[in-house]
Amino acid sequence: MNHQSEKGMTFIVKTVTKLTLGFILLYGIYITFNGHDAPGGGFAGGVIVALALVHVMLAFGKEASLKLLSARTLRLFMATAAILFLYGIFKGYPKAIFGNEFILPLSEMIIVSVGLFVIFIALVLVPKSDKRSE
Amino acid sequence: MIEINILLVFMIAAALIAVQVKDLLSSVIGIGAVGIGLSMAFLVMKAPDLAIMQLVVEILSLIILIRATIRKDLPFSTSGRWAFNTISTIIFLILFLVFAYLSFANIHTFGNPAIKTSQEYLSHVQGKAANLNIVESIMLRYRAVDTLGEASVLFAVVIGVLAIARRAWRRDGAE
Amino acid sequence: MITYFLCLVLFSIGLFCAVRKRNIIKIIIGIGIMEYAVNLFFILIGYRAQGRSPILARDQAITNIVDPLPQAVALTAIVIGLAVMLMLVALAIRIYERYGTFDITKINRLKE
Amino acid sequence: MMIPFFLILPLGNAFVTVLIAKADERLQDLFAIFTTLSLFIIALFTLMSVNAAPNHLLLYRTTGFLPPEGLALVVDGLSVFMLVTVNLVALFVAIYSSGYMKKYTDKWKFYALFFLMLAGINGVLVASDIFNLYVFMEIAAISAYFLVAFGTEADELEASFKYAIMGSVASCFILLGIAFLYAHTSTLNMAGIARAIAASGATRVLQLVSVLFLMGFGLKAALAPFHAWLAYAHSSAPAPVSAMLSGVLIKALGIYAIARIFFSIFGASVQICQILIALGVLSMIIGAVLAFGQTDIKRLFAYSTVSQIGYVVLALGVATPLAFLGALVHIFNHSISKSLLFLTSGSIERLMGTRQIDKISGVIRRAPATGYPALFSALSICGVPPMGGFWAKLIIIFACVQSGHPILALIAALVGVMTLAYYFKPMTCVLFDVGTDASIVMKKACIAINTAMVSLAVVVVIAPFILMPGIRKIFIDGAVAVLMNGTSYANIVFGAIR
Repeated sequence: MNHQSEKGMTFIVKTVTKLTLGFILLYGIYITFNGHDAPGGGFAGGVIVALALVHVMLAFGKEASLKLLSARTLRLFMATAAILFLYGIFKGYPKAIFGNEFILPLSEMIIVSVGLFVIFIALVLVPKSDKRSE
Repeated sequence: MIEINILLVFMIAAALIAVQVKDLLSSVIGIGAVGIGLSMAFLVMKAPDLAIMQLVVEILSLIILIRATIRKDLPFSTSGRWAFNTISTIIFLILFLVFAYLSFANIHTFGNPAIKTSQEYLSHVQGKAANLNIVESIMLRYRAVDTLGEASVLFAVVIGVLAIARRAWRRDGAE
Repeated sequence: MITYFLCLVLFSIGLFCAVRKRNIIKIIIGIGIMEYAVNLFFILIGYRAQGRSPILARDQAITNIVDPLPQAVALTAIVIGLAVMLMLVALAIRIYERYGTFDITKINRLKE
Repeated sequence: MMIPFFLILPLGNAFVTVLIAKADERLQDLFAIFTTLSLFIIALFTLMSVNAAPNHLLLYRTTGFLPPEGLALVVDGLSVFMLVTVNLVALFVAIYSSGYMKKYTDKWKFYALFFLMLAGINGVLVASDIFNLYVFMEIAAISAYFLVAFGTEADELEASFKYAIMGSVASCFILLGIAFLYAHTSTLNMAGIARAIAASGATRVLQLVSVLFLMGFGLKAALAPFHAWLAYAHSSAPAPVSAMLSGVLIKALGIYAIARIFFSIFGASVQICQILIALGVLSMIIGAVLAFGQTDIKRLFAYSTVSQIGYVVLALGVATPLAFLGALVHIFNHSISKSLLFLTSGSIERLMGTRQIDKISGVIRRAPATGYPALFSALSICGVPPMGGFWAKLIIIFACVQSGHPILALIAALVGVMTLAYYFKPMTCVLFDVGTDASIVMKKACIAINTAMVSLAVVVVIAPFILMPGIRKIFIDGAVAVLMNGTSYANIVFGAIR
């Protein structure tokens, strides 16, 4: 896994990934925002989006996906979403409580997807690539 | 409800395999089977939210666990007081199960819950054009602080994993 | 009753694994099984025979739903369980790099 | 209402710290100190308003819903006592870490985890719902596991892993107990549970849940049979983290939770009190015995924590107003003194490069800003007369005698003497020049570290003044009243809801 993930997988995998990525992301977002009427919600949608990101990373390699989403971007996304979440819970109520149906799932989805993606990078890829230098 | 008992027996069998098998990868596959059984049990117990959640969580933790175990193994060995410790643990567990079984007399029988607090949610929800998914509306409205805690736990894990994955922890030249 | 009991048997198996096994990964698996069992126990105590899932419909009144509160609680508990699992695996990976073993009895630099 | 700020400020600080991770470190330091300072001021204001409030209880309803279906944040006398203590210690630890954590890379990760832990502790103290308490406990615990491993050295990882395993098993017990409670009472609100239990009487399920909670929270509080992880975790962690863990974390997650659940919800029965007394005595003796012969100062301080926590639990088990007073004074005193001891041990390690007792000498001459705080805090914990620890132990011993347990009083006095004995060696190292002088090369002192230690030492020295009637009335008597009221907690909370 580690050798291929540095350069990315074969042409077929890359093409299929390009075709399916949009659908997986769309499904994750659908699950996120459909949570108030049907099973689903921010967390489940977030995990699906995270798996889509992991999918891209496995297909195209670590460098390509990190070029798309740099560590700085990931950090900014996660912190902003967390602050938004905090705001959504402790803002003035009850007049604004109904806006939470949009804010809370969205921010939870971002926290979960970015967070799990970061954990995946930290646990699965970095230790192996680091081992050579030690 | 015979389905849930069959599923539970399946989960117990899978858990025993996961605990007792020597090969670590098989053990991880075993806990994957337990997780899938749990997901199906949630579906049978009319909790579709949890079934979805359990499925995606299971996939993620399997990936991470397989990453941790791959090509690493450990021969089985027993130290001096292995038998004594195991037997005392089993005695403790049997005592725990007996006491738990006795205490079932004080809680409702399976399938007849006394839905007190949740009745309030129902009366709240049915009056208004609110969320149809009650579990989601509990998570996002009534018990939103729990959800905040949940997000914070995840946040802590992300920062913590980044923190312990650092290679150079001591600053050069400082001090 | 037997359903509750089976669920607690699952919990005990996890506890046994977490307490008695020497391999770090086995210990993590044991804690995972314990968490699964507790989550399932929450759902079992909220189940109503012939109940419906706690999702209402706009045009009809539904009365016999299962208890939604344990489901919300278990949802949070699953996420916390995932977080604990990730944390333990991250620590285990780093320990393997440092000690070169998963055997908890050999990881005892602190006792000396 | 100021209650939600106990969550908003630390959580917001953690999130914003991640946002400004690459900014100047001084900015992060200032931000951290500012946040903890404002938390402490808010805690003091809350103390005032709790005393002014009817029934001495404040209630904030989150997202606009009332219990039992919504979650409320509740602050009463006991909570606010703990809040002041926790945030006082956190303030000095934050000042200290701005200097001490310079030797580690990625300071922002430390601050983020530190404030998540603080948010978790504060959340445990203000939670009014038992599952909410569990969630906040997990935030604090998970951040603590990572903070112990922050240096990523082999022994830190090992200590963190063992701590994490024990903590996770304990959390599973607690969650199972919560599930049984919900099955029995059909509510998660603490006041609601208290009412339902009072209506149904003592039952088997209650005994099971009590055992599960005692094991779970006892593990978190490092009571005697479950103390093994504490010495590893508290001695391996970076010094400010040890101070936080030993000073406040085990008290908030362990002692406070035990007091709240067993006294306010279950209504402490005679058996529970006897079990608490037994656990307390066991912890006192085992901790003191194990502390003898330790050559690592941090390990010694960690075992001393086990022993001192035993005093608190013993006093809770005796369950008279005087005993509660002793327990609370001891909690406050031990929080500040033990935090200061761990902070000074970090400073000694930083200056002299060692933690071995026989290699340390003449701290008070070489580095007075480290030596005098170490001396005062050690004296306070040993119970040398004018210091706070003496009064706490004296009150506990008096309470034991008064309630007809002279043997317990004897044991408490004996363990007090043992405490003095095992602190004797580290104190001589601090006071006098012993051993090889030439081998020690002193490093340059740091202003932030010295400021934190000296000012916390001032607090330790003036700590006995909390027993003065005026201060005692606002600070401690409310907490004693909460513990004495027992299950009428439910009526007070329901009164505030209406």
